[in-house]
Amino acid sequence: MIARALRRPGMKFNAVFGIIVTGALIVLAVIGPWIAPYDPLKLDLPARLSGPSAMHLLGADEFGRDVLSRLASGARTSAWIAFATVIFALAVGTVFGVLAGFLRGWVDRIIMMVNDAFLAFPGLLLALGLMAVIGASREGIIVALGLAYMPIVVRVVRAAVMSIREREYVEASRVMGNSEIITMARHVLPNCVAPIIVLATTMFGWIILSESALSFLGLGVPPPAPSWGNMLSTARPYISQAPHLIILPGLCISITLLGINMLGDAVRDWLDPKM
Amino acid sequence: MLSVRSLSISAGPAGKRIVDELSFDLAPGDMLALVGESGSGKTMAARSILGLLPAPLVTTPDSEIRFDGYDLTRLEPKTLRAIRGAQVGMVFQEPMVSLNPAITIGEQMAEGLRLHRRMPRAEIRDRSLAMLERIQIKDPGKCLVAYPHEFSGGMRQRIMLASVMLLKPRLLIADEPTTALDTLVQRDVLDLMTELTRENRTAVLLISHDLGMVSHYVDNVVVMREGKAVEQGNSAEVLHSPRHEYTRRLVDALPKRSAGGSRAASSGDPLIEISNVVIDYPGRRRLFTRTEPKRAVDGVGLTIRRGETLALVGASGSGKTTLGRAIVGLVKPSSGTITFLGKTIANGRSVDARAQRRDMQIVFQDPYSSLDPRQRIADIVAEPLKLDAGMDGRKRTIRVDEIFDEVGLTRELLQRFPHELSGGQRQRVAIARAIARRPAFVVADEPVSALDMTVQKQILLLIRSLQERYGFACLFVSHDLGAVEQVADRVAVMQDGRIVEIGDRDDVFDNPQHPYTRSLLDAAMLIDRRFADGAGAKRAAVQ
Amino acid sequence: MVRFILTRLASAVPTLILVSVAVFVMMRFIPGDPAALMLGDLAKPGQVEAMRRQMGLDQPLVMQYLIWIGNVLTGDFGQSIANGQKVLPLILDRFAVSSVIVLLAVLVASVIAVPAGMLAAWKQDSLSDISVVATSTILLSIPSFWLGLMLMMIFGLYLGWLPIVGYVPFSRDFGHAALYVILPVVTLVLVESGPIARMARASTIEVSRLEYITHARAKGLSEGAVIWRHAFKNAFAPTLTLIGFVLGSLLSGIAVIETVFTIPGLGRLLVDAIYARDYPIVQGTMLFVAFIYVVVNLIVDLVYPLLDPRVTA
Amino acid sequence: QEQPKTGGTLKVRINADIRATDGINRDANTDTVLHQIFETLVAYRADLTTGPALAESWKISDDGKTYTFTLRDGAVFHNGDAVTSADVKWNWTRRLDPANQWLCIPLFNGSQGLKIEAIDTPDTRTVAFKLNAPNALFLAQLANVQCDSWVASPKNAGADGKWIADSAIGSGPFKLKEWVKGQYIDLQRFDAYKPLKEASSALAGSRQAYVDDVRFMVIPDTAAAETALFAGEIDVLPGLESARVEEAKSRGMTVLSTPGLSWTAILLQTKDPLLSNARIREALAHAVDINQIAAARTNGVATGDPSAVAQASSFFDNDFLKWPEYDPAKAKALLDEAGYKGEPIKIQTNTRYQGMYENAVLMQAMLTAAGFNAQLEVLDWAAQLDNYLAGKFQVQSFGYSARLDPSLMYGVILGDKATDPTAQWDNKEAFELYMKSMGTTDPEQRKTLFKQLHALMIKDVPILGLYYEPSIDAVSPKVKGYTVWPAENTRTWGVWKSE
Ligand SMILES: Nc1ncnc2c1ncn2[C@@H]1O[C@H](COP(=O)(O)OP(=O)(O)OP(=O)(O)O)[C@@H](O)[C@H]1O
Ligand SMILES: Nc1ncnc2c1ncn2[C@@H]1O[C@H](COP(=O)(O)OP(=O)(O)OP(=O)(O)O)[C@@H](O)[C@H]1O
Ligand SMILES: [Mg+2]
Ligand SMILES: [Mg+2]
Repeated sequence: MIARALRRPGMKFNAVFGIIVTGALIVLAVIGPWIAPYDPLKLDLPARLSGPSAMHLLGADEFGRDVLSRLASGARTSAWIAFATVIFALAVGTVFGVLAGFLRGWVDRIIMMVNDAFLAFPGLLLALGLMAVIGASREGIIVALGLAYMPIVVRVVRAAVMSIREREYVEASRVMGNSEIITMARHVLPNCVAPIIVLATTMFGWIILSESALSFLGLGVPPPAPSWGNMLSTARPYISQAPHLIILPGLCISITLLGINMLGDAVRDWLDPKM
Repeated sequence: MLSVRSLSISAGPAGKRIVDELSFDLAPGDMLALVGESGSGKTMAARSILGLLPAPLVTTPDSEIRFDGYDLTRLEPKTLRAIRGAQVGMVFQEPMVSLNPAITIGEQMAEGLRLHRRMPRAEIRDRSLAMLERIQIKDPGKCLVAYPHEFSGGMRQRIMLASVMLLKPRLLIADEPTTALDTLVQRDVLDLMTELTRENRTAVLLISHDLGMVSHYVDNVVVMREGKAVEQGNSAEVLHSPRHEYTRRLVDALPKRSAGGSRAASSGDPLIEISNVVIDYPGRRRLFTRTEPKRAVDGVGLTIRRGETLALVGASGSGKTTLGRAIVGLVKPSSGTITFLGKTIANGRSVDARAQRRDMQIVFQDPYSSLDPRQRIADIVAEPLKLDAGMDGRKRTIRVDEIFDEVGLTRELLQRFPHELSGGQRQRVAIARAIARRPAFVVADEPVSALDMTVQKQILLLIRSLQERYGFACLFVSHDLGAVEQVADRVAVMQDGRIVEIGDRDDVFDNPQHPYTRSLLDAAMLIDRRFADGAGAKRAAVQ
Repeated sequence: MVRFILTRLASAVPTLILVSVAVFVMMRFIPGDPAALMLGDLAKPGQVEAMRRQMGLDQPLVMQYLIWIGNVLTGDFGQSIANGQKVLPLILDRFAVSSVIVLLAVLVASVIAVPAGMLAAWKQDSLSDISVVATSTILLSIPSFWLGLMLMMIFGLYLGWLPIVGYVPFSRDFGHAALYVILPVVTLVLVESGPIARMARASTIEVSRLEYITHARAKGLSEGAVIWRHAFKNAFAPTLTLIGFVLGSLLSGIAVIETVFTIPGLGRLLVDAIYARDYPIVQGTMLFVAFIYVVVNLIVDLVYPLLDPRVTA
Repeated sequence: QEQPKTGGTLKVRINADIRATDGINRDANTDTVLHQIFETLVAYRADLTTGPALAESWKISDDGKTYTFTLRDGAVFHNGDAVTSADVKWNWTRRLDPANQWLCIPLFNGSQGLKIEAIDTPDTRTVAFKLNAPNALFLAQLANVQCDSWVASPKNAGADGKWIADSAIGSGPFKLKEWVKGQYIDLQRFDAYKPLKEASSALAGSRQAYVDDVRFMVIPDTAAAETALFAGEIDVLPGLESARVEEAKSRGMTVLSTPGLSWTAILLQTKDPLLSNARIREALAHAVDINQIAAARTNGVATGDPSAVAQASSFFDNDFLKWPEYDPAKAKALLDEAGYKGEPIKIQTNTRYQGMYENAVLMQAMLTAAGFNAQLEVLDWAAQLDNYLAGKFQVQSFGYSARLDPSLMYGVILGDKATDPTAQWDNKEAFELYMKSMGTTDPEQRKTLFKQLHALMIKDVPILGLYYEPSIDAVSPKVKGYTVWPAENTRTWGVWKSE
């Protein structure tokens, strides 16, 4: 199946590029702190706002901190937040989605009502609220973004479950005498995996984007820990003085997202039986 | 008029040949059929005539399709478009997806006339109305402004045909125009088609895998196999005395009445008793209202005896599936009782209900969708056994192997996934799963209608032989009278949720009492009776 | 029709109530207090309490909620704590600003991206398809605020062609107003074109595989007529849903773009009000945004049957 | 220098919309804008003494308890009415009514010593204030920018005595033309304005206006505001970040700066188990190089100032710079002595105010270098303020808004922590010295008192003063006659635009 998907010319490029970029992100997230030339928090006031040089390969920020080291460490932050958020949103969303889709009736109606309320609720306020309650932290962002993306998961999973529960193999399982729980666990859930994987890849990209947008509004990863979004945001006043502080994190975000989107396309096509 | 010479179609310039050196001729007013099993290249051959092959497929350079002296494979796109629709009309396989859902019927009918005949609006409208009247659509005026989804499959297929025939094309290509329809409707559509084409002396290229239909309507036939024409000639001759081994196999595969008449007609104690069962589907819930509930089964009483096969026949939508599902407990009757060995069948999700259900199994219509695509075959077949506390893993394996032999599957398939099997193999797996725990009763809901004819035959034989071995009773739901005739002991005929006739197979088939049964049988075009049985007497009469 | 609209709106009531309760509770649990913010380091003990009393914040939470929601039901969204402006007119004012930008952006994006996506689908795997897919994937990957900053840097700062900050209402001076919205609109158009083009392409490919397209060709229709008459409506229906979704989420999520270009829109109002703990504005805005979300969905549902008659409104 | 000329529009950035026009619902932006429209009796000069504004002169009775003001000759409201002593009295009656929740009531009702007992209006141009006791700060409080105790026309109030929303009939050099909420406030020169003879200095003296119109543009985002200045979309950007001075200059902007009055400080919770130990606080003081922070933060414009007396103040001399010297080794030694075992110290800060954030970052780096286990806790400003008001913090990076007299600054930080959690310095002796400084009118005597206060502070280290935020404004090169003064409020009179 993979081979078949890879045979299309666009596909192959997508997959290769996506895997390389995403792989690079993961590698950077894991070993970033070791390969970074400096501690991302180390101040070097004389080098403030300096452009690329031998000392600071990609320049230094408004405290003279090394931009390369901060980008590397930001990769870890971004990747970790996106990863944890996806897991969180998927875990919670799948449970509710499966319950709603499989049990239907009033359970479904209540879940969907709450879900709609969540969807209509701008993630921004949710983020601020949770950040304030939990304390400005990565965990706060993970929970906030997780809750913001959860309703989408609920919808996708519910739709998948609802189409799967009408399939004859689910009925076959019932006729066999399997209990509802076993039917759900053995036949419904595994078959939701494909749409969930596709959603997860796409969501990973969205979340990197949302995290950077939140950080940009000052609601994201609390400084001084670097994330690409808050690097961009704190660099804004220096847009004309030190444009590299704006351009570099933005490029990192864009390239990463491009890689993830392409990987997502590849995964989608790979799982799509019509290809 | 149409002359096809050494037509070859390949996937890409150097790709596999889908159609290989096909040649045939068609004169005005004639009807030619392309027959052959699924995937033999019938559709592609037909599409190539109008230059409508899907993306990677191309006709090879030495192919020739002459229509009225033009070589259609070498025409300018513009000239070809002038021929499409105007000279050569085409009706497609699936009525449900062949009409644009977003455009009114009137628009779609007018489109061709406007394009090729440049008629004034009023005249287009008049002609469309007249045509709709011809095809017996009630209230044609309203039909013009309606959308396709407001019509049933049969009506849509008739509308399709009407919109194509409206331009009086000289050649009509009909690609399995009736496969998705039930027998009664099927006949309507075909009759209409012959009638319309005869009027204009339109030549027809009919594509089908239904030999019964072909023998009934068509003059000449081309039998295709893997892209090649293996035999062609007068349809009566080809079908009655097939020369090629493949044609013979096709003809052989037609269902025939099993020898020895119905078994167990008298013997056997009642296994399942159904009395006065009514099943309503609740209407769809809106915020404050509900749509009307739909009555699918309306006061059915029935007894199924130990070891017998009761066939349930009837037109599409008559409630057959619903009744079958009610018996195994997938649908809850609104009223009435169903008893199994004297005990009322418990409904719902209780443990009791589950225990009871293990003695009843169901084989579904579509072998693909009834198998979990993420499970391996071995697990699928072993799954019902897991519920048996007395079975450990080893015993299960032994039993699975045993069943595999019984249903005629090789063991190397055990570790595969459903999509790695052929349709026939999948249905065997579904059957294996159903009989794994030796149930006393199996519902087979159209177990063969999704399958190829040759495979159909094997599966029907398998069901029959397994039943003989294990002695389970079977409710065989089908609208295919041929299949029913082959496997049933008794037959029940359903119409609009009611049983209108029930009796021994031979009685019902040879001496139908109810007018509905009679019309069903008439429509079924039981070709098998005419030549598969060798009942040559009737043969001449029909032609 | 009217009945359908009313029932749909009625069915959104529980959602809106849930949103209102959630916002209310959340705002009260967030540390920070509007009275304190107003006084800042000038506050002395007792003064904050007096201020709270004056704002009615000393009452029990449930009472506060009931008073607020009661007023909302009579159309009174209250007054801003910070500057005493009436909340509803303020929201409508700001909404007018945001909606001009968002509607314009979504409209332009759709007009560009839908045909591009359909064309790409029709010529699948051709050079134009590949370039449309590549462009839209790249656009999909660029954060809007970064793109905004870059455009601002190039066109505002270095080239000096366009104004960078502020906003002039269209009602006041059309030409001037247009200058101010160009950059934000272009940013949003670019960012939103990506998903719309991809969606249009995907659904057109889906449609073009269907039999009725071949049937239309078999009738002798030209390719143009096949695309326009038979493919467009059917392929556009799912895209419309996406456009509706983009519209709904943009109206609440435009805060970032409004921050970049300092546009006094609804998103900015919300963010500022959150920071200022201006409860009436936050609550009112959130309720409004949720309502808009419901209305946009309703409009999509009303338009959908026009494109796909199988779906009844 | 070139001659002033009239005409043109001056566009000034404010970072948030003003709150109201009644002087009661206020914030810094509101103060700035309203002081263009309204006038107080007396006002601050650039040297922080008080000078004439609406009152052209005043006399203090010998017992120091009666102040008699003479209103400016020819002062009229924007609606043409002459400004009378009755109008002055009307304004003060309104403000002192507790129902109106005026911020500055405590300054005048005796709760902090000073009490206005009566206001007499012997004739239309004379108004006399009778106080309970002599007070060094009475004139300063009248001029207090944040109090907005200007004189407005009684016609701003409706029949019910309530202020008419958005009404702003004042006597200042500009009148309100249009207020588009959330976007801008347009002022128009008031041509009937008769300026004082005394030369203009800060808010006092002549308020001769030259530009036809002033537009205060609401631009919340600092980066956007700078971009707008560089692109010529605004003329005046008050409160330029000092880090941005070079950039602004390099783009041809005129940058004006002067030492300021907003005290940037690190708050230490002396009730915290760890920080209640005076040795640890002393170690902290030794660990932080306030001069380096000041230099880094203000680009060398300001130097460190650990005391509550600003360099801009007339009371300042070098004695106020005494402080435990920067000596990380000594800090380490003190820590060891105090038995510090790496307990975490959390520094609360926020990103709303760039300065507070950057100070916290620098602090953390220095504390870490000196052996502290210092951590940053970045909060939302509202949340941090909540903590400030409740005293819930270990260390907080904070900034006090401008206080124009050292007594006022001491007044903010001194107090009883049990009753007032915002008090940073809980010391009876210091509090008495502060009370004394309020009641004394002789400057020399007051200076001595302040020196004693600072000496006590060095001993206690209750707070870590860093520096005074310099007042820096950037203006477009077209703007002439523009000046800055220690309190940051922008003034638009005396300014003209050249071509
Ligand atoms: N787009 C395509 N690309 C490549 N191969 C194709 C394509 N479409 C069909 N084929 C192959 O062409 C062969 C002939 O298909 P065709 O549809 O003509 O069969 P058919 O005889 O009409 O079958 P059926 O009875 O199932 O309709 C099949 O093997 C099929 O897999
Ligand atoms: N889930 C459902 N909800 C509502 N109505 C249904 C449902 N399933 C079936 N029906 C309706 O009940 C009637 C009987 O359906 P059923 O599936 O039993 O017919 P059938 O005889 O099996 O037809 P076919 O030959 O097409 O399979 C039909 O009119 C159908 O439209
Ligand atoms: Mg076919
Ligand atoms: Mg059925």
